[in-house]
Amino acid sequence: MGISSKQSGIVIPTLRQWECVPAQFDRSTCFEAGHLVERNAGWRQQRPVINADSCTSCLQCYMYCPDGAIRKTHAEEGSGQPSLFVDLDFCKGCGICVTVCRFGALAMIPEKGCDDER
Amino acid sequence: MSDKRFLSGDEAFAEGVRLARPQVISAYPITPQTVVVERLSEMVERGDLVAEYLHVESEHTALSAAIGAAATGARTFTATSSQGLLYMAECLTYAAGGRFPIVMMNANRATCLPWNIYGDQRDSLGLLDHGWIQVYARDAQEALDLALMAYRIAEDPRVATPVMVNLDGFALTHTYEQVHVPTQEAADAFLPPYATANRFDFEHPVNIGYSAGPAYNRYYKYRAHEDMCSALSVIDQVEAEFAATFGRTYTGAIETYACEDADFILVSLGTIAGLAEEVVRDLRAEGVKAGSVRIRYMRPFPYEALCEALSGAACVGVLEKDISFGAEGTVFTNVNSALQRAGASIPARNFVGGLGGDDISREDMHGIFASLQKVAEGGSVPLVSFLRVEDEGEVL
Amino acid sequence: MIEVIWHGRGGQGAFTAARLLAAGYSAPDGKHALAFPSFGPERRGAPMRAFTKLDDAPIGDRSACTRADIVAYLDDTLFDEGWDEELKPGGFALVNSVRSFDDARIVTVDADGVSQRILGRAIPNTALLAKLTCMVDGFGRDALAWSIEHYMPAKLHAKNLAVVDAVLATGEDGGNA
Amino acid sequence: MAITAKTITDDEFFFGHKACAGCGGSLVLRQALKVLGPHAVAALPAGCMSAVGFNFPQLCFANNAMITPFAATAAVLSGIEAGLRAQGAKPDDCTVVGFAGDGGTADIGLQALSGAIDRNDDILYICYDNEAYMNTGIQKSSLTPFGAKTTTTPAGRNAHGCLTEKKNLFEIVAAHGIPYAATASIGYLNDFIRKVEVAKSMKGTRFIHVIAPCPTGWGCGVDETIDIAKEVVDCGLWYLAEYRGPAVSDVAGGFFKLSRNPREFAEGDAWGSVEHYLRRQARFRALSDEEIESVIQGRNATWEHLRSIAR
Repeated sequence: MGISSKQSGIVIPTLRQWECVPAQFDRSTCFEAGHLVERNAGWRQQRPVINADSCTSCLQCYMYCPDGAIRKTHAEEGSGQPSLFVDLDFCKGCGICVTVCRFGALAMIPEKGCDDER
Repeated sequence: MSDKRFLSGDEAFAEGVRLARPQVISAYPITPQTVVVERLSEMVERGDLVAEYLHVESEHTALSAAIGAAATGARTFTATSSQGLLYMAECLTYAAGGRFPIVMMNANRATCLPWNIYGDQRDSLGLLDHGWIQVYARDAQEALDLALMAYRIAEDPRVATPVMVNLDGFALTHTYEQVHVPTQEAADAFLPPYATANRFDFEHPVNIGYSAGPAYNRYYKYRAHEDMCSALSVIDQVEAEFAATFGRTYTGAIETYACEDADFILVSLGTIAGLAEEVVRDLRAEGVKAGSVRIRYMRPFPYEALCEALSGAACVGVLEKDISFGAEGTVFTNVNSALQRAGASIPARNFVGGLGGDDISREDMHGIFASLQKVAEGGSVPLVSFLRVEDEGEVL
Repeated sequence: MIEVIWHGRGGQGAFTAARLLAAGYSAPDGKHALAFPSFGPERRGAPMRAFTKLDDAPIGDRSACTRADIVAYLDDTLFDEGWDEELKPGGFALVNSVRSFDDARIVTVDADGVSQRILGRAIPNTALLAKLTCMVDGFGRDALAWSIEHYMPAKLHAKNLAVVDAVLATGEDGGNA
Repeated sequence: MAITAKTITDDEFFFGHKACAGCGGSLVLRQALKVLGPHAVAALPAGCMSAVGFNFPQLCFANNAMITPFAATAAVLSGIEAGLRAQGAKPDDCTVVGFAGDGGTADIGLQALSGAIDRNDDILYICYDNEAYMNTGIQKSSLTPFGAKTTTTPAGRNAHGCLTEKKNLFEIVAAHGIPYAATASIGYLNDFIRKVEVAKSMKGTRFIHVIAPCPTGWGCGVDETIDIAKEVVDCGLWYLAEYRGPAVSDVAGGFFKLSRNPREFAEGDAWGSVEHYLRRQARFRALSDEEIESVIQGRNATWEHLRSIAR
């Protein structure tokens, strides 16, 4: 089941290996939902980084991201606050997260030169 | 197993739709289709037909709503005519491309301008390329039977293509005749409920009707073409089952009359074939070897069957209520293509008549056969002639 | 083939008459009929025509009749000069009229009078159909009664059958009612 | 219970799409679908969100979704709803929801929308308004505001962009007596989410008109989308409101309520003023001071009207 990530248990369109077999799709325009075959990482010239020390988990960046690319990690047992990370496969680097953060906990840095540049 | 009733073509078709148990009907009235939607509304009101009836505000919405309903796996019906068909034209491609087995009745009617509500076939013939199966009925009985068969053909997973059932405006839609109306039990035995994987699914959600770029688009079009071609054999199978259930036989994509040894064969569509056959009978009595072919299915086009029926003729005529301006009648183009495929060098002539509801008389029909004889004898007859159009300058 | 042309005004029931004749005639297996109006929008009061074709074989020609065995007029005011141009040789005109004509080809019925008396309104079609039972082989009183019972609203059956019988009671010789 | 940032589902139903960086419309879909949940069935006409949302084999909706003919968003929604109901296949928590742009709603799709409202079909229609035909490359729609430069309302010597006012779509929809209609802005996401929740809880036709800036068409930074969507509300050129029709409000003519009713608007070129809002966008660059003043006068007249009809 592609759209439900096994690890997190949440429903989300998910990258998968896909082979083009026309007979599997050519008789209708009806296909499995949430079927992703490409990342959007290549759109980015800069990327957001989260300073965990300043982050209050107010979730405004998570809420306002048009791409849903600010993701929550599941809170550890007993801790009420989720921590956040940037899904660099799908972040387009628009910077909205930085502008909506009232705590200065996000900043954009150039994509060039990042170790895991995609 | 059936009840004999005196019905118009529209009423007969509505009975057929009732027996097919569509779950969603969305339609907008237009002459001469209107009686169908009136009867269906009454059936729903009485509870004789359990369906959601959407009173939509246009033909565009009529077919769009049918597409939405079809995407949920519901059996759907709509009906239209003429300008209404043209108004929903863009939706035809959505329905066909989505492979939604919608059945639509079209009351064949002239297209504007001049404004005209009477019968001709320019509305549907102008839309042959939009991916729908197109079938033309000759009488009210066939119209009713096609309502049932159309769902079987459309919903066959090998076909999965919408079907447009065409009834000649007024000459069929508004003419009353005796019709055998099957029982619901027999209809249910012939037409099981619609089941498909091409639908929304709450367990395994789907995306339907997406876009597909150049790398993929061609596969969809290729498959649609292949499936439409193979629909010819599905039509035969469905008709065989229909005959076994109801005892009425249909003859596939074409219907022939006295063609076996015919020298002069007239090809036509819809109700006018009835008159052609009567004239063939008269001519045969006079010793003229005439024959008639009625094309039932314009899409898929019956190349092989036509070649077989026409291959022995000395001259072929195509009588149609259509003209593709600047070219020739579209049926004529298709028939010539069939002859060319067979490598047959049979002369053929196109007769354009019945436009805007104009009568095609017995005398007209005799004149057409006389022209075919003239061609066979080496005489000169224009490739395309308009019936009943006097020479330029003549005072009418 | 027997062809009938009906002349009436929108709302007078000419097409209903065309249908009732055709339905009754073709009810038995092996009999065929077509009934259709002059095509197009019907406007109340405007002159209109309807057609009935009856035969022992399926009828292929669906075009309007130009000459008929019987030309029926639901309205006397429509019966005018040139009426015989629509008649086949040996054909009859059937006219809803109280006039008398010095022409054996014209049959009259006071359909308005009969229907006014029995139905309370001048709806001449069943009275004319009653006369036709004397003129069309295979369309007798039983066939007409069957048609009325199957193709008219139930509340109209008894009174229309009364109209039929009132017309027939005046003589089955085709004479004027 | 009201959905908040803390309680909204982690599920993402519109993800991996190819919308421009900073696209306001995609946030509309993302958040609305999160509110509506996995059993929402979405229909989208030809337009930005269908073009970026499902381009086979990249299919970005995790829920059931389909494309519609451009003019037919509401028509297809009606069909889907009728089809599910006819088969007894509609889950209790299923919302049949459409997402169409300003052109797809206020122009070509208005007839079908009116028809659906007339029938009171049980559907939710969300218009994401980016004030022009963006998918085809920024052409004027009837929701393009006065003075906006588009490729079909160029700003030159004779005309400074769009010469017509933005069509009053909200009041046109409300005039049908629709059970629920609302305006919203992605700059006020909590308000939008609340309105989607309200709509979800109701039956019959529901309509939400949400302003969703398009950095590409408006000529602003990709990171300004949210700020500009706030400012359009704060400067009074867009208002947040709700309408409940006579059948649900027991008020003849329906019940109209402003969700925000600022006592005064910022003046001059301060943030939150009309001038600041307009001047920060390239599409309004050609406007003269006099034209901006006329926009302010128009804004004032609109608010006088709004305050007179609000309860």
